[in-house]
Amino acid sequence: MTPAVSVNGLSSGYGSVAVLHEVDFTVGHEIFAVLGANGAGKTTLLTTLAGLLPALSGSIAYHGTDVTNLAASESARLGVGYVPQEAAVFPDLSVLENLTVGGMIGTRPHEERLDEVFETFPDLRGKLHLRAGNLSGGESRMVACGRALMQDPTVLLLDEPTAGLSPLYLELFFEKVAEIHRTRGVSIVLTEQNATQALGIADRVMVLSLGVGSEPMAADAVTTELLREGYQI
Amino acid sequence: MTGEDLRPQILVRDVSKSFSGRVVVDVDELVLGDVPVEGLLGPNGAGKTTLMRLIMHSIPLDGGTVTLSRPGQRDVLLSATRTSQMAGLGVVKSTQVITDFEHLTILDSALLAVTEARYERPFAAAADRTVRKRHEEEIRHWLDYFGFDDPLAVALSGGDKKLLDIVRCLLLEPAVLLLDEPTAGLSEDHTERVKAAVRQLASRGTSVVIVEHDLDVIWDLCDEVIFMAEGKVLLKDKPATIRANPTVVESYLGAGSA
Amino acid sequence: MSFVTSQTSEASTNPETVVPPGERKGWSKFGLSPGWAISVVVGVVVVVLATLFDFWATTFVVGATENAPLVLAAFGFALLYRLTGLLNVAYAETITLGAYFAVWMNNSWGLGFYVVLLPAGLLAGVLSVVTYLVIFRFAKGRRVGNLEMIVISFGLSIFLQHALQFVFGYRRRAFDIPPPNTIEVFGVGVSSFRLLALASVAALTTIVYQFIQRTSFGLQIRALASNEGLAQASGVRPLRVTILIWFVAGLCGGLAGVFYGAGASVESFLGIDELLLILLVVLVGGIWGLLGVVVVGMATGVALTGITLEYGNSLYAELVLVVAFLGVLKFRGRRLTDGSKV
Amino acid sequence: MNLDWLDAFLIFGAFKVVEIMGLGLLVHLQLGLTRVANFGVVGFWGVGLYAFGVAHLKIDWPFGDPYQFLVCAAIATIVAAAAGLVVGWLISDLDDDGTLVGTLGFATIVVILATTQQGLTGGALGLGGLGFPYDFSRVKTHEFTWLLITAAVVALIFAYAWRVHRTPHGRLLIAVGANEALARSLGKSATAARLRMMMVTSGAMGLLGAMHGVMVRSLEINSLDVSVTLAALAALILGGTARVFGAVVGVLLTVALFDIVIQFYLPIPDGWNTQALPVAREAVFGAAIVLMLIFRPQGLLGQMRRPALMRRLHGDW
Repeated sequence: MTPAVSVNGLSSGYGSVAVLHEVDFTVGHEIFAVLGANGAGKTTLLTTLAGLLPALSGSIAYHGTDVTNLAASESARLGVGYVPQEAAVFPDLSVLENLTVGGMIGTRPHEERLDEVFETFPDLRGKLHLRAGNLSGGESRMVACGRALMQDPTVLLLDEPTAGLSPLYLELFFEKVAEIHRTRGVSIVLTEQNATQALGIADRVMVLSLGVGSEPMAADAVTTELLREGYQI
Repeated sequence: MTGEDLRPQILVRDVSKSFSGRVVVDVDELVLGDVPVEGLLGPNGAGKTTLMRLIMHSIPLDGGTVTLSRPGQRDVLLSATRTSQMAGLGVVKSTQVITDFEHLTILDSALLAVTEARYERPFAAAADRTVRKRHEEEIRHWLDYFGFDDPLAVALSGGDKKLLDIVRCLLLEPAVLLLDEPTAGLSEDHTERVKAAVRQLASRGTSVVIVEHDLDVIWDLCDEVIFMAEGKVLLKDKPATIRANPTVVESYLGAGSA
Repeated sequence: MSFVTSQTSEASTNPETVVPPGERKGWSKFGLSPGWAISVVVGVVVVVLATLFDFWATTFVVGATENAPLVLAAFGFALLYRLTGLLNVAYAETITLGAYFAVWMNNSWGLGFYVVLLPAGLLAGVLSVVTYLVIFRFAKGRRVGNLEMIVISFGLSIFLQHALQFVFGYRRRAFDIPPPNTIEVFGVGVSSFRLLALASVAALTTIVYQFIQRTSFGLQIRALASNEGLAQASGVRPLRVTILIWFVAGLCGGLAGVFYGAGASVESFLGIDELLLILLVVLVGGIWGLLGVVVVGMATGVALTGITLEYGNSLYAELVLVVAFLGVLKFRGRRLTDGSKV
Repeated sequence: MNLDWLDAFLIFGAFKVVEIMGLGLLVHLQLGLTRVANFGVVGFWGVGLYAFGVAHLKIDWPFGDPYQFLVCAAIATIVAAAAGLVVGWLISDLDDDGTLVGTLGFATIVVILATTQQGLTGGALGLGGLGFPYDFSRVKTHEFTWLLITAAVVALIFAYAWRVHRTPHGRLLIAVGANEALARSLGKSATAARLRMMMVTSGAMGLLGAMHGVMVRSLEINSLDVSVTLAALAALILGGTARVFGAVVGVLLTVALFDIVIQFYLPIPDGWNTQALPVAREAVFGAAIVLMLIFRPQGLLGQMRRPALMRRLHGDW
């Protein structure tokens, strides 16, 4: 079976300066966590995977289709949902409009998809006409995830889904991520600094350290020593 | 200048900053500069870079004060001072993103940093040589130190631009130097040179504050580390102590890792 | 690349700096919630003043009808500016072209004013899209910087102003339409034709506004304007939406041009003569969103008429308004945001 | 002086070339070095022209020429420099869009004031009575001498621009234009640098306006046309905004080509001179700006050659 995501020798960065150095990994039908401290290149990796940042070298493929340097809108149409860490909603649009933007691609009825999003995030139902820019951090993260789910993605890219969230939301969010994977059969790539939580739901893990990726390994094989080395703590 | 009391210091008091409702920095009281080199450490969103920008007043404060105190001189309220006047007071910051002046050569950049305002007036005609004569020695020293072979060319690589940024900061002879990721993207050799330069500067009385993603640089270089999380200063201690602190480890790796 | 500083090229490739709404060009608000209340209050004040005093009645009626095209032109310009961030000086020639097309169809084929109105607007819209595809999109692909983009639009504007004279002739042209009836509003006589211009402008701004607020395409436009990177990652294809917005903006500009031309005569500097006022209305009104552009545009029209009536010289009115707008721009306008990067 | 060989129109053509060259050099300092796009060049030039004309005609000076000229030209320069200061302050913390509107707005204000203040300026009718600050008895000699004097002034402007590239002032302007935030963090006041530059360049634009007033010997509202701005901008962009010689080369290829070569040496049908040619000229200038900025944004002469210059200045480093 072709892997959902395969990344080969991917280097990426801003201008001509590489932040990410020749990263390799493949993601099957699983939750794949990319761990690392700040500055390790996690956000750069996901922005490149989403097609919003051109790769300096290497390749990216989704389900065997090469998408290296394909426009982000086309990757999205191939089934890639992306939830950035910051600016993950359209602040000027209402919650409903945010979700609607996500539901513009694909053929399944809009209402059906909306109902499924409300099943996952029931809190959103009562806030449909609020301006997304006025939501709290946790709510706006739900809107962001909901928008991506409206796309009916086969691969979901989550950039630090819990950064800046209160501990209560943090637990909830990791549960939701696991639930989305389980019920929708979506392959998930998520980046996370908080290793313990991520290890709890991830199948496999890669540790990024100053732009260099470790060999991907099973989540239960990760030791604290390994992490501390990767995080330089 | 000897004794820790006589170092230039920056006092941050009740400083807060929010971006669209989210509190990014909220520091009750923080003294920077009581040891030669201090590190600012913290997970994503801790507010390190924002705090540095607030000190430089390149973004407005929501509230609070930042004061500069230098031995033998009057205190200055930095939070009421323009960014362009900071360098004159001896408060200098390196930039996080790689940035340079397009068109200007390496030597230009160095000369720009050292030129006094009176030589920069429209009709100060014969000043270029004068400026060079006054500052040639120090410019030569730092350019040679970082291995710039051809100062008459424009810096091309990201690494050269990064080093040039540091050279400009050093040439300003800062009292307080804020370094935001000074070694990101540099070779090992250059990283060592930057570290050595920082040590040398600190030993001559400059207070250095450093943010760096390569934590080995922090552990190696700093006399004290300030640990921030979610905009607040949580700990301030020796590097080894910080490194072993369960709160620090947990904030990076998650609960239960320590 | 040559004109792009290393810092801006950094920003343009770094999605983290592109995406945050605060960093985007254009204004932060597109909504109108507090705007409605203010509009209602203003409306009531206008009606009361117009009923009680002759001077105000004349000012409001003449100001609103005579300067209705300004509102429409500013509205179209604002749409484009909001989405693309480009201050397109050559928008002036979209206005001129609308007027030229209409007057040409009217003069050559004897078609009535209301018959040529829409085709002229559509043609102007198409030409607006052509300038985008041929000039601005191409220039963007060659990584031309923002300042150079403005200068390009200035050059294009000058080029069109003069090249059009070779196409449509050097002399002024006028519509060949029967003299309009005069209708009394608040005791002030207005030509039926100007009243219709006002009505059309009101209808058009409403339609376009509703199109942007209610339709799926409109949502894509707003998504792209709100957070470009995220819109693309959600599957919004920027090219289609951008072409659409250039078309709609061109349509508004072209129709405004037809009304401008019918109010006076048509010549190749018709658009550029109005541009400064349009720019000021867009930049200042834009502080309060799209509705702000409409309200400030209306207010500008009324103020122009009022000051002209009072002092007997329309140039004084323009002078006062330009100075006032520049003052507002200085103290309320958008500032350089790159100070926060160091 | 026997000037029979010289056509009077040719003198005027050459004067235009020299004048636009001067403006182009000043725009080079604004746009090429400091990256301030001035779309209201005609405003600063026009303020000088009108200040000179009004001072010359409406004030009863106790002394005659050449002192009267010198004093009035100084007034024109000072007024234009003050205008530069005000506009510079207005646009100092606005972005490129604000700069466009600010400079364009200023030019419009100048035109409006020149039109409405009829008592001073003659309004739309204009005002005659200006003259050359010397008397050689023949008009052609007068004009030719004035051309030479203006050329000398423009040569001085050139020398200044050339010098600026070699001083810390020029370095500061380039730095502010390229990266204002970084310049600030090095302790440079970007606003002060820009204001000083605007003051000097606008003052010189005003002086050129005054010199224009002497040449045409009258104030005419039609001369305050965007074509002044266009010619300076098009020439500079064609030649190369970042190079001192950019304006020189550019003006030779634009204004000199149209106003001298085509007008005098090409066999064009009668009547074209009055309508088709001026219109085509502006259209070509506009197109030149568009095409150059898309295909060769650095202009014919290319990029600023800072490393080469530094080698010449500091080759012994």
